[in-house]
Amino acid sequence: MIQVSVNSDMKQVDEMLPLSELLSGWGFDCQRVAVAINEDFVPRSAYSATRLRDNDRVDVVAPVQGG
Amino acid sequence: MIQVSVNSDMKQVDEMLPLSELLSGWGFDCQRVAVAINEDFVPRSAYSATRLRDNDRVDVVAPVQGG
Amino acid sequence: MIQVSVNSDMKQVDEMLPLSELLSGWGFDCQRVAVAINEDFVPRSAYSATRLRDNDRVDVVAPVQGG
Amino acid sequence: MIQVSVNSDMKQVDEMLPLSELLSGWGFDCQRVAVAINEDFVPRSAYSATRLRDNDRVDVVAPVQGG
Amino acid sequence: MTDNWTLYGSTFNSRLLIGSALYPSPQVMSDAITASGSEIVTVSLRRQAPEEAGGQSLWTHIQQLNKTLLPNTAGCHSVKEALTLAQMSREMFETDWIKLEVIGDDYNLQPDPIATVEAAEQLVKQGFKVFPYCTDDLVVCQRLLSVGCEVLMPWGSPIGTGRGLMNPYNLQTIRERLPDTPLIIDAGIGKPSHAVMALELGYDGVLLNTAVAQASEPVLMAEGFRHALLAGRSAYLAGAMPERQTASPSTPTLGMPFWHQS
Amino acid sequence: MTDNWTLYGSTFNSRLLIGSALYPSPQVMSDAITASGSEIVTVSLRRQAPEEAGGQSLWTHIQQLNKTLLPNTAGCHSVKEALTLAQMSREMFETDWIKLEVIGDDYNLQPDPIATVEAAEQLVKQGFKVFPYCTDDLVVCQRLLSVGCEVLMPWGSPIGTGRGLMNPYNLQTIRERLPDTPLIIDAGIGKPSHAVMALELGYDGVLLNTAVAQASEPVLMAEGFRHALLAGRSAYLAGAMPERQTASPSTPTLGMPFWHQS
Amino acid sequence: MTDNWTLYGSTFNSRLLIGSALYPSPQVMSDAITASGSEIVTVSLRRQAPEEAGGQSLWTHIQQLNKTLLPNTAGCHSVKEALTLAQMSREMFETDWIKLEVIGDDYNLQPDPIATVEAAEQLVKQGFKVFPYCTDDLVVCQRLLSVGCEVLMPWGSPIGTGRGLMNPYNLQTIRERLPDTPLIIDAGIGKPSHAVMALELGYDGVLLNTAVAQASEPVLMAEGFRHALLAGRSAYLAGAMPERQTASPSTPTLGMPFWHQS
Amino acid sequence: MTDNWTLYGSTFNSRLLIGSALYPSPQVMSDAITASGSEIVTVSLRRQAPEEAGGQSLWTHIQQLNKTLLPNTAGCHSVKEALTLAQMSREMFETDWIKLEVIGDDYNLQPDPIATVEAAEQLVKQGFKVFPYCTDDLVVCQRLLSVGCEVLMPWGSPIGTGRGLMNPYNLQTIRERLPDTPLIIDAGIGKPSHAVMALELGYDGVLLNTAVAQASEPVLMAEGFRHALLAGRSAYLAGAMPERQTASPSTPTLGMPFWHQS
Repeated sequence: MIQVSVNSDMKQVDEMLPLSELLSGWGFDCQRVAVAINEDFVPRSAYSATRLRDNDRVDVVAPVQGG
Repeated sequence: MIQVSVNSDMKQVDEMLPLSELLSGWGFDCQRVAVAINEDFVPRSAYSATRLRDNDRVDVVAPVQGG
Repeated sequence: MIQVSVNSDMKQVDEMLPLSELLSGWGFDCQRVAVAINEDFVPRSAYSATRLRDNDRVDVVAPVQGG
Repeated sequence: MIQVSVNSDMKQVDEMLPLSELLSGWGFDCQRVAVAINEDFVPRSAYSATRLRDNDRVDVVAPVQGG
Repeated sequence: MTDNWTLYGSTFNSRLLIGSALYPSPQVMSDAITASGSEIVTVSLRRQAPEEAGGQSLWTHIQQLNKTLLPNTAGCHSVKEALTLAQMSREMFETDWIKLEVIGDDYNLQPDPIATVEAAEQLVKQGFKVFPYCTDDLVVCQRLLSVGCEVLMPWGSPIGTGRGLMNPYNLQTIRERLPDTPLIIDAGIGKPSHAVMALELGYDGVLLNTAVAQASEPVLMAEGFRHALLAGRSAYLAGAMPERQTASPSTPTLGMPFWHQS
Repeated sequence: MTDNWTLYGSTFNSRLLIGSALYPSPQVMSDAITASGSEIVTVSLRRQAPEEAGGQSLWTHIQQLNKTLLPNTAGCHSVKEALTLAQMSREMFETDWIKLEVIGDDYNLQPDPIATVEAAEQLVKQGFKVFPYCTDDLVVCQRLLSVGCEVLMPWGSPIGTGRGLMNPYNLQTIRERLPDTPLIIDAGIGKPSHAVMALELGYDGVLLNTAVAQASEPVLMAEGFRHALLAGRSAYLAGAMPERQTASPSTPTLGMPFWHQS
Repeated sequence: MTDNWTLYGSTFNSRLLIGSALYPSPQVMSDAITASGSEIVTVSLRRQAPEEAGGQSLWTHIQQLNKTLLPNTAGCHSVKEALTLAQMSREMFETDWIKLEVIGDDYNLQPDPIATVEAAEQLVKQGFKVFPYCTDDLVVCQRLLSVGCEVLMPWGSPIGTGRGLMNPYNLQTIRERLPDTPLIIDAGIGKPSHAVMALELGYDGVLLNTAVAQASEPVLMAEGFRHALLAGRSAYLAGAMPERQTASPSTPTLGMPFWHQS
Repeated sequence: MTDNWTLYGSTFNSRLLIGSALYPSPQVMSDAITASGSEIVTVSLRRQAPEEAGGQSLWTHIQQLNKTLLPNTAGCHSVKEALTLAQMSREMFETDWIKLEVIGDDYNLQPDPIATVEAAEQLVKQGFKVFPYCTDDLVVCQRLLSVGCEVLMPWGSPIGTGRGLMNPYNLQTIRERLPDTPLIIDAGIGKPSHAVMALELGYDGVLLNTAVAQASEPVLMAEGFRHALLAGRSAYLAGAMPERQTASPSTPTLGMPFWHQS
């Protein structure tokens, strides 16, 4: 188990699981969010091949109003 | 004969003639002009009863563009 | 006795007394004030010959700051 | 002999002569001007050790009014 | 949005009053006035040489527009001249509406406040419905109301300068102090933005002529002013945001990514 | 008058770009955007809590408007943040358009001119079509063009202040020096008159949000801005009269009655 | 630079007329008036309660300054009130100078143009030297001259607002049309820059009170205004450069180094 | 009032920095600079033809004034040019002060914000005391401080236009955000009132040239600016009254005569 921050919340995760499974596990709909790890963009196509490392900072964003 | 000014032009006129005849004589269409004598308004209805006096100043105006 | 207003205060006064005595009586220094009765100016020279009438409105003013 | 531009004037000079002599030769008072060669500043102390090369661009400036 | 207004008992939809002078041609005048959407057109009276038909042809164009006419007393310098010209206008144009102008100075063509009040008083007594051209002087405006004017037309800036609203503070004061009087900015409007500002201030309408007639393309400019009056009126009714001293973001700051407790 | 304009190869009729934030409700937002006539709506990305559906509902409303989306990088303070958020936006909104904002100061929320140029350069290399939010600095505008921006969005005044065009001189200079670049005033617009002024200056469009969303009646204000952009554009194309120093009459002076040689 | 000016035959060096009201204390008033360099001080008359000595003490301070006094009719709302108060002032202050104020509206405290002209006419007939407080209306100014005023005092903006010169265009028009009349800006001056602008426009002097009396440090502000009037007057006499549309370098461009034919 | 200020460790009394160009004659230049009270004079370097003595004579006049010299890099368009000209100036004028100008556009002669920051950084490393000519961009100002500038010189408006303070809002923002940095308005000042406004905003000084040199009477205008800077500084220190929306009387209303209960 490693520790990562997801939108600034600390979470324990299994470093073996791919990002795609982690996102679903956290309750995100992969088609409706975009992701960055440590401020680097991660394209949706790479979720299944991406694995987190200890202390990774994950941002999961969705569309909102803007000016 | 008396002398009057019509729109600043000097004219000799017969003091016996009513304003209505004078206007026609000068070529004005009474229905299409308004008249003042010595800066006093003369209504159309009074033309036939109005006679000029020597040195009267007559203004005959018609509609134009305005701002 | 008649009733007059002095700077909006009601006062009973003896109609026989001249304005000069009334002013002193009210505690004004004639050299340091100017007077109007019923909104008419009363020059200082006329105080001794001026007598009030019933319901006269007397203004007694002195110098103040101004803009 | 080489060719250099001095304040945009083309001049033929002897490449053996130091800058100090060239400046005097051109009529400049070394104490009253500052010099750049090919847009690089040349301090006064270096004039005697500085020699020009073919096609060098020399700027010789003096104080003027400024805003 | 239907949003009518009333001048001396007559109701109008367009808030633009437009002049009929200074156009490159009678046809352009007609097209521009039509494009402007204006329902009220200003006209005047001038001496006529019997033979001349020039004015006639323009006057024919104006009549064909079938708009409400507002005759003016432009060029009058005295109460007497204004009264007589108003009477001649009433007969000629068959209307008791009169745009009262009594010029006080030939350099800035401003109205003479004292003569204008005096003329307005007499015209009202004679049954005229007076539209006084006045400056942005609140006290003069109050006098004009007290002698019976039901509409006021303060200037934005001098006639034909196109300088817009020279003194918004005065104009706003008049609006605040006279909340129930129809107020029309007359003179000085040079661009649609000026008209929008007038209505944003709460003015009810705008009267102009040169800004359209002397534009490179009068008809297109007239259309611009038509939209300007709709824009300004909507802005006033919709209640603009207050001007703020410091910036504040529109996009939410909550949930901004890349931020982490260290 | 059909009068289209083109941004990165796409053609639009409305010259208003509008934001989707700060409205009293999603329904008011939809109605206001529709009333504004705008064809381009700005959106953003923020962190989402899995369960939350709030943003979702608003996002649904935005999608239903079926407008061209312009995602922004609002809130980013560094080149790196802006680049990453732009990439996430491209995937999420399936568009290579990006409104680039790199904030340089949290007090006036102004763009950082140096970081904005740097971010724009990299985004262009990555295939983005960049709409840079910048100040009214001509040289920064020239740099943005030189790195590949084809549209510029100088501010009128700081975001959310509603102060309008703080520096018309600078804005006019930019217009004159960059005659062929689409120029959009972004930020600071508070009233329709501000938008009209921008287009009268020759600007091609206006981007705003707070002025509509925070009006007392957003839908009516949106309609006001719709007319404002038509008014301003017509004024620009029609060629306004020059401002004059001295008055000149509109009604003819020739033939003025009551005048007599003495 | 000695540069005197003349008001009703009396010559002065300072172009500042200053009020004696609203200071934190009589001592501060005396010090501020002295620091201002002003030679003319405005005063007024109010009802006195016999016993009271308050006004007395301030009045004593004013007398000790040994300045030329300019009594006002502040607060008067009718011609009659103004005439009577003027007569009382003449007796009390032993001067035929009078600052004529006939207020027309209690909200903006503006002069009533019609009543002011009427009162001025009668006061002149009674031998007063009238300093009329008026608005920036050229025609009213001309009327005041025609009834015998030899000095005019148009407002900059309403009393006590400190808004400066609301309508420079009108003020400039008055200056150009009345080149030989001493013109003093009265009311609305809030900062030294406002006074400088007035004199740069060609105005001969400035009358103010609140701007000094209500400053955090009245004495220092008074000194600021003393310099402001000297600055503005010098600027007017020295003839300022014309404002230019485009930049032009001050440092010579000829002989710029590093430039080479390629 | 003694009120000194400090620039890079040197203390001065006058808040005016003045240029030495564009005067009708060397003598007028000397007299004007003396009359201005300025202690700091800007100078430059240009190519010299050996024989010419013209510049020489002017330079002699400048030296005789015995003022602190501030050499500029006017006319430089690149970092490299500015660095070299600064080095030449340091040797020639024996000062490490340099007014840094890197022009970004030949039309408005504005500084190139990016090149100016880069040049400033290198000059500071070489031991120069940099006075950067910059626009009114807060973020660029912050960058200049971060690379080691201890004084900032934002423009009022483009060089030689005399348009004064184009964007008071931006200038005020810079003052508020950088309370401890000496701020000098450089360029655009056309009249003394502009200089007073700059100091009223809290700016520490003003640098100008054309406004004095191109006045009809430069020496008298210089004296006007001397007073202007004293006026503006006093106004700032004295704390001006707040601007008010509505009028309030200066003369007491209490005790107004002629008022009676009915």
